[in-house]
Amino acid sequence: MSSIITSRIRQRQIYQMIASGKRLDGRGLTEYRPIKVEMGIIERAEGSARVLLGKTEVIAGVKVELGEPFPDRPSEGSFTVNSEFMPLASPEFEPGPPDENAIELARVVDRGIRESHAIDLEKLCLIPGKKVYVLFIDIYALNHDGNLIDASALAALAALMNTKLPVYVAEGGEIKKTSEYMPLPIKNYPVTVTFANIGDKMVVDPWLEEEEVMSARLTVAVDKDDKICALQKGGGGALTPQQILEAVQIAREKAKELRRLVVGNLG
Amino acid sequence: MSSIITSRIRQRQIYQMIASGKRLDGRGLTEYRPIKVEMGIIERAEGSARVLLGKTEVIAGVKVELGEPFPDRPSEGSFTVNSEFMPLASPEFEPGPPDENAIELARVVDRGIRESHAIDLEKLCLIPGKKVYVLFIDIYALNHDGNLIDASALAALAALMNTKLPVYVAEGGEIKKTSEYMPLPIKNYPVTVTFANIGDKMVVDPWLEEEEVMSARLTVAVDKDDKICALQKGGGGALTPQQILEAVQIAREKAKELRRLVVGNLG
Amino acid sequence: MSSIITSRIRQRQIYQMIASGKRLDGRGLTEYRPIKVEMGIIERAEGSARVLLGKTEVIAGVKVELGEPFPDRPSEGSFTVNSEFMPLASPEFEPGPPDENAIELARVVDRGIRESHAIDLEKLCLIPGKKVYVLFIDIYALNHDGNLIDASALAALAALMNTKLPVYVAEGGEIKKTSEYMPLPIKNYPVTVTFANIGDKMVVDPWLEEEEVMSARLTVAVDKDDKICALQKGGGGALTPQQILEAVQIAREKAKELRRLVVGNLG
Amino acid sequence: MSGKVKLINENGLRIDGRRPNELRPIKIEVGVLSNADGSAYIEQGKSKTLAAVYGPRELHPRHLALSDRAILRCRYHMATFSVEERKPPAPTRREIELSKVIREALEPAVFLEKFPRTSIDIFIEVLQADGGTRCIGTTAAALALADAGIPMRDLVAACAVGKVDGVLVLDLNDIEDKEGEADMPVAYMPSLGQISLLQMNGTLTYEEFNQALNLALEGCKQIYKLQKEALKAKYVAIKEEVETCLQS
Amino acid sequence: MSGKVKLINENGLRIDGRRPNELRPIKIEVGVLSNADGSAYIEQGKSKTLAAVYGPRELHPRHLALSDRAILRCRYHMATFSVEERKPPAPTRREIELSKVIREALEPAVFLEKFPRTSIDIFIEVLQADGGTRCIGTTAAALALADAGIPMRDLVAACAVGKVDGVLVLDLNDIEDKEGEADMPVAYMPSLGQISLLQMNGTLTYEEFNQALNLALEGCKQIYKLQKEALKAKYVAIKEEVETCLQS
Amino acid sequence: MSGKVKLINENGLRIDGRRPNELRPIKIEVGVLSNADGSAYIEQGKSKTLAAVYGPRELHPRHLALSDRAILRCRYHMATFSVEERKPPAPTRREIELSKVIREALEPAVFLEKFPRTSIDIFIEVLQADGGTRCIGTTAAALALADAGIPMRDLVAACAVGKVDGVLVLDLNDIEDKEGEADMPVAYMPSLGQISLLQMNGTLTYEEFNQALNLALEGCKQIYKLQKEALKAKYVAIKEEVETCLQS
Repeated sequence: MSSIITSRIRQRQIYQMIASGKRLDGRGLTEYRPIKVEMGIIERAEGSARVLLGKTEVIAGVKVELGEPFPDRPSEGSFTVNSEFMPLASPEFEPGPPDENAIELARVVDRGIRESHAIDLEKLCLIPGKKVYVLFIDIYALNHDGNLIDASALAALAALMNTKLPVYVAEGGEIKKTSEYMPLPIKNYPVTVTFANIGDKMVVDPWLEEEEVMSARLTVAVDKDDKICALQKGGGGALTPQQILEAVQIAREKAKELRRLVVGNLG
Repeated sequence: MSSIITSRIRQRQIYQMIASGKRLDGRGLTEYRPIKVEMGIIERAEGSARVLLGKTEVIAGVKVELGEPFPDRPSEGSFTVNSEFMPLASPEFEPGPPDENAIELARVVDRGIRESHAIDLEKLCLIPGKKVYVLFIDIYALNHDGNLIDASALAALAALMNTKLPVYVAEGGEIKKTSEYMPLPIKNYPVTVTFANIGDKMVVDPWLEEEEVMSARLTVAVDKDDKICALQKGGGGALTPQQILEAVQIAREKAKELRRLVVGNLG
Repeated sequence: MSSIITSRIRQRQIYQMIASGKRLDGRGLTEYRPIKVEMGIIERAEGSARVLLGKTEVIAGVKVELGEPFPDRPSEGSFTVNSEFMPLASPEFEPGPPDENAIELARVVDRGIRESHAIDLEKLCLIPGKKVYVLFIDIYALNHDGNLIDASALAALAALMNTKLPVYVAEGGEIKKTSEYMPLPIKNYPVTVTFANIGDKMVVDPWLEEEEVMSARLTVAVDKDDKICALQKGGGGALTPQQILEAVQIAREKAKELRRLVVGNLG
Repeated sequence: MSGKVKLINENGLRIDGRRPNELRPIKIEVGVLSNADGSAYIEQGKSKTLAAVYGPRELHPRHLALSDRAILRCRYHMATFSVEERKPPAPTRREIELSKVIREALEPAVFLEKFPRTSIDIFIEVLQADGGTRCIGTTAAALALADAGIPMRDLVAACAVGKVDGVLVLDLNDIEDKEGEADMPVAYMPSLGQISLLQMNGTLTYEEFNQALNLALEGCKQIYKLQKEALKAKYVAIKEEVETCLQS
Repeated sequence: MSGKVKLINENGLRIDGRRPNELRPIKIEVGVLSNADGSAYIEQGKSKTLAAVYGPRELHPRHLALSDRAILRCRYHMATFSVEERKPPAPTRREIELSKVIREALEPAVFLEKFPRTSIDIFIEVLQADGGTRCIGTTAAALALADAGIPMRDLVAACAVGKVDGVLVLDLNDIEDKEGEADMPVAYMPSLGQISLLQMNGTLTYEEFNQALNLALEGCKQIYKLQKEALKAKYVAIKEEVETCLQS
Repeated sequence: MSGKVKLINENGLRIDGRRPNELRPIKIEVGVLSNADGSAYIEQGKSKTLAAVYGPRELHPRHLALSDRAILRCRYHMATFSVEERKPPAPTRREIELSKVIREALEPAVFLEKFPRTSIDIFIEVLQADGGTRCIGTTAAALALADAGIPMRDLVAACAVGKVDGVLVLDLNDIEDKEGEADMPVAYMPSLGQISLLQMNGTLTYEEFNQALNLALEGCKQIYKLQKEALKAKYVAIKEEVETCLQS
C-alpha cells in the first residue's frame, strides 16, 4: 500500500519536473545518461561489447559459424539478433524463453542493422549457394534501469565493430579454416534513440521510473547519413504526428553523439 | 447459477424432444443442418475450401512442398493432416498447440483419407526414393457450433479436390518447377457422418448444445463404394452394438448426401 | 496433520536405529536390499534388463541406430543415457519431460559408463567420419522405493551386457545390414554405490523413507579395477571429508558384490 | 504393402499359427507395483504392458476439480525401446489420441460420482509393442482400477479384430496390423452389453463390419473371463498371505 | 533484390495498376462469427483477415487481473497456408512482435477502466497474406471491438505507406513490401488525431518520412470512413431483420 | 584425446605456467549490479562469471511456498557466446544438473528457516567459460548471498582438482579439464569443515582420490580468504562513500 502511494507521489514529481523541462535525475529532456562502451570483453566470442547507460548494463556477443545461405540470397552471409532479459537484471524478469519485450527489442535492433546495411553481407560469402558466414548476435540485459533498446543497439554495433572473422581458404572444393582473422566488413553505423512520452513531452533515454509512468515509447534508428532506418512505437498510449516529427528531428542529432562513442572519428 | 438452471431445463427439453423424434432446432434425427461448401477461397494455397455446417465454420488449406519419401514407401508421396481450434471459434478454445480434441479430429480426418486411398500417392512420386510431393492439409475451426469433425472432413476433401500441383520436370538429375499445374490425382471421396447418443437415440450432426448433453459420439467415415473406412467413438459414455450397427447403416445413406455436395455428379 | 506426526515419530525411529547401527527394515548399515537382475526381457530392444532392488524396480533398454560420429571423435561410436521417472512409479512423479532428478540420474549413470570406458567405442565405428553405431540407453523407473541411481546404473550395465549389435557389411561404398548379430564390445563394468547421510552415519542403499530423512546423498561409481570413476553428492546437506573418504572405501567393497550380480565370474 | 506378405496360409492359419478367431496367449498379473494404488501387467503375445492407478486423490491444480464427480485422467505411453525404431521420448500425436480414447473407454465403467473433487489417474506403459497395445492397455487399466478398489459398474475388456488376406481375424499382432486390410479395436463391458471404445482403420463392407464387431465382442468376453480369474488369483494370494501371517 | 522488379511503370502506375496514393479495393464485413462477442472480416486486395473479440470476460488465471481496469490481450496469427511457403504452426517471433504492437495500437482507443478485473481478448487470423496484414488486422480488430459493444474513444484505422522505385506509395502489397525501399505501417485514431502504431523498415530521409507520414494518415482516414460505413451497414441489417421479425 | 597435448612440461609446470597446486589469478568484485539484492562478479583465469541474488521475496506460485523455511532456487546459465561453439539458448541437461548441484552446495550454508514462505533466487551467468565455471559460480553465488544480507552459517568456497598427465593439479582450466584424466569439483564450508558439492569425472585410485580431496580443500581455503577480502573491500568502499557523503 505505502509503496503505491509513494509511487504516486513520485509519479507526480516526475510529471511536474518534466512539464517544467527538467528531470528528477537532473538531466535535460534530450540528455542521455553517462554512457560507457567497452569492446572485446569476451575473448571466446568473435566480437563482444559491454554498454553501461547510467545503471543499465547490457552485453552483446557475436559468434561466427559457417552455414548455408538462404535460397533467395545465395551469395550473402546471414545474421540473427537474439535478446534475453536475464532474471538477474530485474526482479520483473523471469527465467525462460524470451518474452514479447525481449523479442521486440531483438527485432528492432535487427531492423536497424539490416535496413542500414550495416554489415556487408555480400562479403560474407565463401562459396555462392553453399557456404557463407553466419553471425549470431546475442544480447543479454544484465541490469535493467530503463532504455534497454538503445543500450542493446549500441552494444550490438560495438560488438560488430569488434568482430574478427576467421579466414577460410578454398582447397580442392573443400574449405579450410586458417589461423588468420580479418575484421568484419561494416558499411554503416546505425544507432537507436528512444523517447518516452510523459505528459505530452518527449524525453530522451528514459530511465526505469520514467518508463513506468510513460504513456508511449518511440524508438528511432538513424544511420550514418542521418537517414531513418527503423521506427518502433511501443507502449499502450498514442502520439501526435507533431510529437513524432519533432522526435525524429531530435533523434538525428542525438544519434551523432551516440555513434561517436563507438565509431570515434570514423563516423 | 441461473445459467446452470437454464441449462438443465434446456437439457431436459433437448432430451424430451429427441425422445419424441424431434430436435430443438426443428430437424429430424438424421437430418443435417444446411451445408455450404466453397472451394478455392485462398489463392495462395494450392487447394482450399470453406465449409459452413449451420453456424459451424471450418476452413481447410492444402500446401504442397517437395520432400523425401518415407523409407518404407520410396515411390509414394505423403500427406499430413493438422487441425487447430482457433481461439476465435469458441470461448472454450485457448491459444496454443493443438489439444487432444484437435489432434483426435485431425487423426480421424487423416484416417478417412488414408484408408480410402483418396489421394493417389503413387502418382505423387517424382524421383523414387528421393523426391516426392508432400501435402500439408491444415484445418482451422473458425466458428464452433458443433460437429467440427464432419465439417472438417468435408472441408479437407473439398480442398483436396480443389488442389493443383505444380508440374516439375527432370533436367539432368535435377528437378525444375514449371509454370504449369495439374489437378491432384484423387481416387476416392471419403466423408464422415457423426452421431451423438442422447437418451439412447442416435442423432446425426449434433450442434453445440446437443454435444454438451450427449453421452457418446460416433463418427463413421464412408468411402465412395459405401465401405466404412474409419470409425471413432468419442465421449465418456458407451453404445450398444445395436446402436452402432444402426448408425453405420444410416451413415452410409447420409454419406451420399454429403459427398454429392463436393463431388457433384462424379460421386 | 496426523501423517506429519506419524512421519516425525517414524523419522525419529529411523534416526535412533541408525545411530545404534541398525535399520528399520532389519538391514545393517552397509547392507543392500535383495537384488534381482533379469536380462533380455524386451526382445524388441537390442539389449534390455530389469532390476529389482527391494521394491524399487527399474527397466533399461538399449536401442542401436546408425549415425554420424561427433566431429571430434570421427572413429568412435556414441551413446546417450536418458532416464524417465514414470508417473506410475510414485505418487510424486508427474508426467512430462525429465525433471532435474531424472536428468541428474541419467548423467551420473552416463559418467560411470563413459569414464570407465565400459563400451569400446572405437569398435563401434563402421566408416570413420561417416557411419558409426549410436546407442540409446533408456532407463525407466517403474516403482520408486528409494535408491533409483544404483538400480538404474545396474540395469544400464546389465542391458549393455545383453546388447547384440546388428552386423553391417560394406558394399561398394554403401553399408548393408546383415541378419547376423554380435555382442556389444564391453571393456569395463562400472557400478554405483549410493549412501545416505542420516544423523552422521552413512548408510548404503537407502530406501524411500531413509531418503526422505537423509541430509545428503553420496554416489560412488567404481570400475572393475576398484578405481573411482564418478562421484556425485546430492541433497541439501553437507558431508565431512572423513565421511566421504570412508564411504568411498566401503563403496569399493560393495561394488564387487553388485558387479558379481551382472558379470558373474567375468568380473 | 508392396512385396506383400502372405498372412493366411493354405490351412487357413495365421502367420503365428493361430486360427482366425483365436486370441494370442495371455498372461495377466494384478497388483504388481507397490506404490500405485492399483496395478496390472499383461503379456499378450509379445506385447507387454503395465498399467497403474493412483487415486482417488486430491487434484492439482485445484480449479480443475469437479464438485460432483472425480476427474479421470489417463496417459498411454510407449517406452522408447518398445518398438522397432526407437520412439522419441516426447508424446506423439498417436499417444495423445490413444490416451483420450482409452480414458473414454474406461469412464463409463467407473462410479466417478462417488469421489467428487478428486482425480483418478491411470498410467499405461507399453514396454513392448507387438500389436493391440491400446486394447491391452485398456484391459490392464480396468484391472488396475479394480485392484485400487475403485467401485465399477463393470470391468472393461478390449480386443482388436481385423481383416487380413480377406479373412476376419481376432487379436491382431503387429504384422497383421501393418499389412492387413483393416484393424478395429473394441472395448466392451460384457455385463452391461456396452461398447466404450471403437475405432477402425482400413475398409470394411457393412457385412464385414457386422461380423467383425461380433467377433470382437467374442474376443472381449474371453478376455473378460481372464480378467476375473486374475483378480480372483490375486485375492486368493492375499488371503493365503494373511493366513500365513496369522498362523506364524 | 537482384534481378530487380520494376515497381512503378512509365505512367507512374504501380504493378497492380494503382496510382501511388491509391488504396487497394477493400471489402469489410462486421459481425461474421456467431460465437465471438464481436467480429469483422476484411479483404484488402488479396489479403484476407478475420478478427474476433471475446470479452469483457473473467480472466484466467485470476492473479493476472487488474483491480482498476481490463487487460487487453491480442493474438495475431497467420494460417499456415496464408503465405507462399507454408508457415510452421508454432508462433514465430514476428507473430509475437505483431501481437504486441497491434495490442498497443488498440489499447489507447478502449475504455479499459470501465471493466476492472476482466480481460478483453482479440484474435486476428490472417487467412491470406498479400502485404499489410498487421494494418488490416488492426483495422478489423477495431471493428470487432466496436461490434462487441465495447466503449471506445475512437476507432483505429491502419494503413502502411512505403517507398518503391523512389516513389512514396500507399497500402503496399506483398511485392512492393518485399522489393521496395521502405515499409511504414501506421495506425491512427482520426477523431483524436493520434497515432497508436508506428513501425518502419527501410531507409527514409527526414523529408521523405514527413511526406510518408502524411500520406499514411490520408490512407487511414479513408479506411476510417469505410469502417464507419461497415458498422452502419451492420446496424441497418440488424434493424431490417428486427423489423422483418416484428412484421411477420 | 588422440593427438594428445602435453599438459605438464619437463619442469613440472602446467600449460599456463602454473605449478600443480596453484590457483589461477582471481579477481572478485561484490555488489556489481544495482537491481539485485546481492551480486558478485569473478574472473578466474579466463572464466568470467556473474551471480545475483533476489530475496527473500514472495514466492509465485504461492502453493510452492514452505511454511517453515525459504525455498532456495538456483539457475546456472551460460551465455551463448561463452564457449567455443555457440551454445543454443535453451537450457541444456548439463545446465539443469549444475543448477541442482550448486543449489545443493549453497543450501546447507543458508539459514533458510529464518524466512518461511519466501524464496531466495540465485542466478549465475557464465559470460566466458574456461574451466571451473560451476565452482566459480558457487563461489560467486555465496558472495551474492552474503551481499544480499542473508544470514549464513558459513561462506561456500569451491574449487576443482584434477589429474593431468598423471599429476594432481588444482583449479583446472578448459584444456586440462577436457584433455586430463580426471576432474573433481568440490565446494567447501571451511569454518564448518563440511563439503557441500562433490562430483567427479574420470578415474582415480583411492590414494589419488584421497590426495585430490585434500588438495581441493586447500584450494577452497585460499578462495575463502579471497571471498572474505572481497566482502571486506566492499564494506570499506561503502563506509568511505557514506563518510564522504557526510563530510560534503
